[in-house]
Amino acid sequence: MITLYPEKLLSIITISSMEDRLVSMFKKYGVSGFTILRARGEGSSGYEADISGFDSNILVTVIVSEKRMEPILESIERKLKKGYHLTTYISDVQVISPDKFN
Amino acid sequence: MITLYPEKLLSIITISSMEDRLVSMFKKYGVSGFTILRARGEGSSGYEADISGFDSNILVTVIVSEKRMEPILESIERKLKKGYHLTTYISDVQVISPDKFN
Amino acid sequence: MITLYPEKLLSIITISSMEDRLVSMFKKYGVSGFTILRARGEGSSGYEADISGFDSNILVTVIVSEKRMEPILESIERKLKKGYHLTTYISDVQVISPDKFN
Amino acid sequence: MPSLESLLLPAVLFFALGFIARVIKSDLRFPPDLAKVLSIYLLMAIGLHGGYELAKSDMVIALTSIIWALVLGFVLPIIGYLSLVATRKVNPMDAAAISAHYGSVSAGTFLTAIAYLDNIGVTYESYPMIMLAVMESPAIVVGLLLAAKARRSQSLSNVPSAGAVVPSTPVDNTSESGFGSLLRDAFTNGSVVILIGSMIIGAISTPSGMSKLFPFIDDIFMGVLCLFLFEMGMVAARRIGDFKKVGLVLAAFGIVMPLVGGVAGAFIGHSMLGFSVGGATLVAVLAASASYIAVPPAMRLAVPEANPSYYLTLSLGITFPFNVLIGIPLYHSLVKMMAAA
Amino acid sequence: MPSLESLLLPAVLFFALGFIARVIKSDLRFPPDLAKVLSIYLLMAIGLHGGYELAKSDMVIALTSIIWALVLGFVLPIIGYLSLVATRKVNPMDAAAISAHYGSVSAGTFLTAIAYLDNIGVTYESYPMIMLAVMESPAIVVGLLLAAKARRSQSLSNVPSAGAVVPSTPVDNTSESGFGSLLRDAFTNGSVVILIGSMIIGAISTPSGMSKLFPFIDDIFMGVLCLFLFEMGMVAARRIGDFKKVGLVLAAFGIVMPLVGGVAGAFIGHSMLGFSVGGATLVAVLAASASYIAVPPAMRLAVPEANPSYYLTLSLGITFPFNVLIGIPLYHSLVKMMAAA
Amino acid sequence: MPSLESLLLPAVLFFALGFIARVIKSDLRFPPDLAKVLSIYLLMAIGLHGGYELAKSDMVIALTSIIWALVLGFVLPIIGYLSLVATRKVNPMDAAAISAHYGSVSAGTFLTAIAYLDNIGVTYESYPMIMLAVMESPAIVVGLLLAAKARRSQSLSNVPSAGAVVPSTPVDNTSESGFGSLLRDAFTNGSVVILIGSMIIGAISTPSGMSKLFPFIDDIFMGVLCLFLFEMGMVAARRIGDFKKVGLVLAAFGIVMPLVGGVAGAFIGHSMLGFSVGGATLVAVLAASASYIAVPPAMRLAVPEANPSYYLTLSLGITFPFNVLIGIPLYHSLVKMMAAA
Ligand SMILES: Nc1ncnc2c1ncn2[C@@H]1O[C@H](COP(=O)(O)O)[C@@H](O)[C@H]1O
Ligand SMILES: Nc1ncnc2c1ncn2[C@@H]1O[C@H](COP(=O)(O)O)[C@@H](O)[C@H]1O
Ligand SMILES: Nc1ncnc2c1ncn2[C@@H]1O[C@H](COP(=O)(O)O)[C@@H](O)[C@H]1O
Ligand code: NA
Ligand code: NA
Ligand code: NA
Repeated sequence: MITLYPEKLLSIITISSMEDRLVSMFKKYGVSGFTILRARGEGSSGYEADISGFDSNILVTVIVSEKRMEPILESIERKLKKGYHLTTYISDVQVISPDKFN
Repeated sequence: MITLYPEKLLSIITISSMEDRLVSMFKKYGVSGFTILRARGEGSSGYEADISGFDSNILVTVIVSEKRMEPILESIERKLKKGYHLTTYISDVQVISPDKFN
Repeated sequence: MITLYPEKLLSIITISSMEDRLVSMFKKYGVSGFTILRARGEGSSGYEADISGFDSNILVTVIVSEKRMEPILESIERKLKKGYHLTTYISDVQVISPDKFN
Repeated sequence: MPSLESLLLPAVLFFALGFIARVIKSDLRFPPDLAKVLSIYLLMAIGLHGGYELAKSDMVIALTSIIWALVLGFVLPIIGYLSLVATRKVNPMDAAAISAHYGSVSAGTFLTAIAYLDNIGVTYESYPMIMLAVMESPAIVVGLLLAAKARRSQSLSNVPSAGAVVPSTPVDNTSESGFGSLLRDAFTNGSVVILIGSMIIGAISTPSGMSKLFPFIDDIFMGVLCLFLFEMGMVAARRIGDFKKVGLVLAAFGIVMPLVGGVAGAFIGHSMLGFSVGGATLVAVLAASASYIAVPPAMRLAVPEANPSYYLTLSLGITFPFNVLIGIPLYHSLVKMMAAA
Repeated sequence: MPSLESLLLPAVLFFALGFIARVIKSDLRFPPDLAKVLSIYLLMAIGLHGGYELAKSDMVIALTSIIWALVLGFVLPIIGYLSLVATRKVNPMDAAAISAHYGSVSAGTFLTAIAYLDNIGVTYESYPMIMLAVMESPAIVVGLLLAAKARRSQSLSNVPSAGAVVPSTPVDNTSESGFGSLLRDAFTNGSVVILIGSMIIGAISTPSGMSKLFPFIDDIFMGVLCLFLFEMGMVAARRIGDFKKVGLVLAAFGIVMPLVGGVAGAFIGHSMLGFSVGGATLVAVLAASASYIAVPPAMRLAVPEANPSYYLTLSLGITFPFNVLIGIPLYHSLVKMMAAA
Repeated sequence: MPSLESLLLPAVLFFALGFIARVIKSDLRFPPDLAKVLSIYLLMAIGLHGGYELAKSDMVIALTSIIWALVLGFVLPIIGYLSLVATRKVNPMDAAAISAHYGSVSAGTFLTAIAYLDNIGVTYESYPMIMLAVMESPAIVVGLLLAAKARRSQSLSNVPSAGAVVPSTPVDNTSESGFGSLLRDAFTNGSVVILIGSMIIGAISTPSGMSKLFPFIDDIFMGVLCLFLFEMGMVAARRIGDFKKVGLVLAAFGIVMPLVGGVAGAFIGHSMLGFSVGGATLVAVLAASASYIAVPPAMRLAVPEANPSYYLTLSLGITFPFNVLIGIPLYHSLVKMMAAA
């Protein structure tokens, strides 16, 4: 029986030009890795196509332990207050190798 | 300490030509936004490549409050009964700004 | 009121050349389907761009009943021990038509 | 032998190469958007050329061609539907969805035929180009009508399951039930827009403007066609893998139906429209070919009850390779015989 | 009438086709990366050409052109900003973000102007090509300065909300507050790198090396431009849908501002730089056009408070179509009048 | 000086431009599929050309070339492996994975060499083109064998951890352990299929069919190569960033190993195969170049224990730029010296 360990999965949907900032923020707060997917969508700021070079969304996901989450969320909240659009949600996941994400 | 609020994340995997119908259904039921990702995959209807213009799947995700979910699920069920392929699943997420999704 | 049934969502992030192996492993263990998304990211093995043909990640997702999960996780663990990079996480989801995933 | 000559055309050889690549399980994959880009280019190039020629053509013949294109587009799916239902191997919904493909056309097959004729130095009229544009859509409409008819006769069994829907919720007939919207979809289809739009641009542009475009639409055309058929060979090989699911009777339909279409088209092109051997061959190819771009997504939306494996395997896995490798030289020989008679 | 002649240019017709495709709600979509690939090609081709010509040109005129390009890039956004604030229809942050677009340039508009001049046989100098490269970025800087000024005057209302941030966490001014990094971004922008890089390569390459490149950058250029404008027509039509959100006054700005820029550019090109009719028309087009590639993402990052709908609708949905369809022949007539006077 | 002439070739300059774009941290990014599309085109174009020429060539020389290609493909990785193990800086698994890259080839480097020779007017035989196709795969097999050997000697430490696997579950040796399937993968590799397939098509197509293809494969070739090298310059710059991880000794290997290969290749091309200066230079380039398309994914699958940073940094970040900027003119001078001797 494989043992599973709880972690958090943080997902952020935003415009692709925010990528570099998010990545450097993640690194600052010591996440072990991140994954980025191309997306398009619609929200309060209207429709975002996925035309590269014009406008395009990204979905950024980070698996992170609960204890590292707080400063990241605070940083996201600061960005939201400045006017940036970051659709953010967190879910519970279970992983095989918890040391990978700490 | 950032306060988090519970919401639902609805995910639907289907062929890309269903996109317009899903989007207009979402709008009808008042969702605040949606995100679409390109996908390929295999299921009961065989393999779908991601060759644009031929066949291609999409993964549509919507963050929505529990109370708005029911009519959307009913609409999906009606579509399933008509023969459409919509691989649908729901998960619990937590968000920073709940008003965004209501 | 639509009835919902619990299932598991298994997600694996890895390099795209692992795709064929994962797919044949899934089929061996009888999953009903799978979905693949293109991704890029960074982890212990450095940055993976999404330049097709050079290096590129994929995010593979499978909805599977809890009872089918165990042998799949064991297979993943064997692959991890051999040195393959498979960032794996599991979450709880609810579905409309549970027979589809069994 | 014409067949061998056809097989030694680079475009056809690349189709075969793509097919073989899948058969030997090569990891070769084209980026997912390449086929789309190539087909945008091909439709644009052929449309500009066609429009440029058409501007100098006889409008009466053009109109007559359009009428015959409509006749083919409406009659072929009905023939297909009746034959399929007669085989009792598929249900009526599948029969409707499959036969819609055969009333429409495959631009890839048409372009291969043009490459074939160019290669052996046979000239052709430009009217078949308008027929290509005209024939994309009508068959979709016929398919919808046939499916609606089939659905009505099956409706008794559907009522109970539909009864499960909670009646108090708003009925969401956003567009499913909208026959009108499906009709509009059929005629504003992307391929039709590129083809007809480019034809109009080719017809009304200033000559000096067009002359700047010719290197783009002429010089690299054959290379782009080769790349496109290379990928289509891979797609066809993937689809033919579902051959067993489809069964022998259906597979035979995928060869007999283009032959029926080819004969009808050859007759119309040669006898009704009075085209040259090249032009009539192109009409035969249009009638013989089955759509794999415009019709499949339309059927998925409009006839969700039908199994996509059936129509995709038939159109892409059987009829398309058959036409590219055997059909084109065959229809050409047929028209030559008619012309000689 | 020059305007009609401009409309019958294939490039302009394809722009219209793309626009119409969206209006009739066609399902036509170009793959998401195609526009980017086409614009990489176009910038590379025009850069190589420009560099090749520039190597043979007068460096004093080149430098004077650069200075006037800088003047336009700095002054136009300020005129735009003051006018917008005067209308009282948008807040200062929006005004800053919008006006930055008008100080920068649109390569798509510039290339359409070149196609237009080529088509009617009007020659032009190569200096406007450097001006195109030079004008991409300065307006971004002006936009940032204007936004910083606007932000300072609004700052009282922002302090309390910022106070909500727990002060013990490390301040993450990773790059938001880094004006320097935004400045660097403006000048290492992808389009600028391709354009200036290709100009240098065009200028220093061996002639025999360049001769192998000419078929690529010349023969297929017009076709690629047509495809690019085809897609841009679709993008413009999608953006003009937000017309109502923007309001009549702002929409009028999207037409008046390019006219102001066009007159300023025509004057500078003709009277200050002494260019031929063709060359001065190109300067007018540069001044009149609004950026939709380099500036929008820069404003999203640097002025997140501004509403992207405003600047995208104005630049892509109003000014771009206006310039392509009406502006270019208009500026050309204007310069001809100046030259005749 | 030959080196400067090489540097002023547009293709090489675009490589440098891509490199610089990353160094100055430009936000320039090519769409993720562009490099793949460009390399499909380049392989197809060079294959068609090669096949067309080969059909007129001497089969005995062709076979001899193939044999020498196999010798290089088998011997170079062994030399590389032994040298790397001798440095004691990497473990045997890394040594096996790295050295496999040096027995295989880089089509990008080969094409740059062709551009270089064309530019200075040096002719060459078409046999190196078959060698390019032949050398893609054998080194993968050698790499697998070396890794298997290394794995066996490490196996004691692996047994306990493997023991943790619940023994009752079915052993899933789907393909990991399948040496045969890895072998098949090596020879049905996508690049090999395009290259060999296009060569066969170029050899057997009718001349009139081929003549329609030449504008596509000739005229735009140099432009496409420039775009490809532009992107590869960016990729190389990203990889060279891992230079520090790799260490000085390994980095030196990335320069010494191509020199060893280059000398071996020059000798074989000139003395064993009796090629002209141009042809022998191409053989030297093949031997000197390291794969970055076919071998890395094969090693990831077959030698998962090896660290990809090592082989990617060496092959893409060090050897590729070295060969493009310095190696090619160097090998050319070497062959000229041999020919003069
Ligand atoms: N309710 C939602 N569900 C899923 N995605 C959303 C939702 N709201 C916004 N998004 C995504 O977040 C992006 C930015 O949204 P916004 O910040 O509302 O402009 C949109 O383009 C969507 O891709
Ligand atoms: N068990 C599953 N897990 C993940 N994705 C699935 C699963 N079953 C189906 N899918 C996705 O849903 C699409 C349609 O499936 P189906 O409706 O079964 O034909 C497939 O192409 C897959 O992308
Ligand atoms: N903490 C993480 N959160 C999200 N994705 C991750 C994380 N760690 C690794 N990944 C993804 O998994 C891939 C392989 O990671 P690794 O096995 O650590 O080299 C990376 O390229 C990322 O896309
Ligand atoms: Na047909
Ligand atoms: Na401007
Ligand atoms: Na080598």
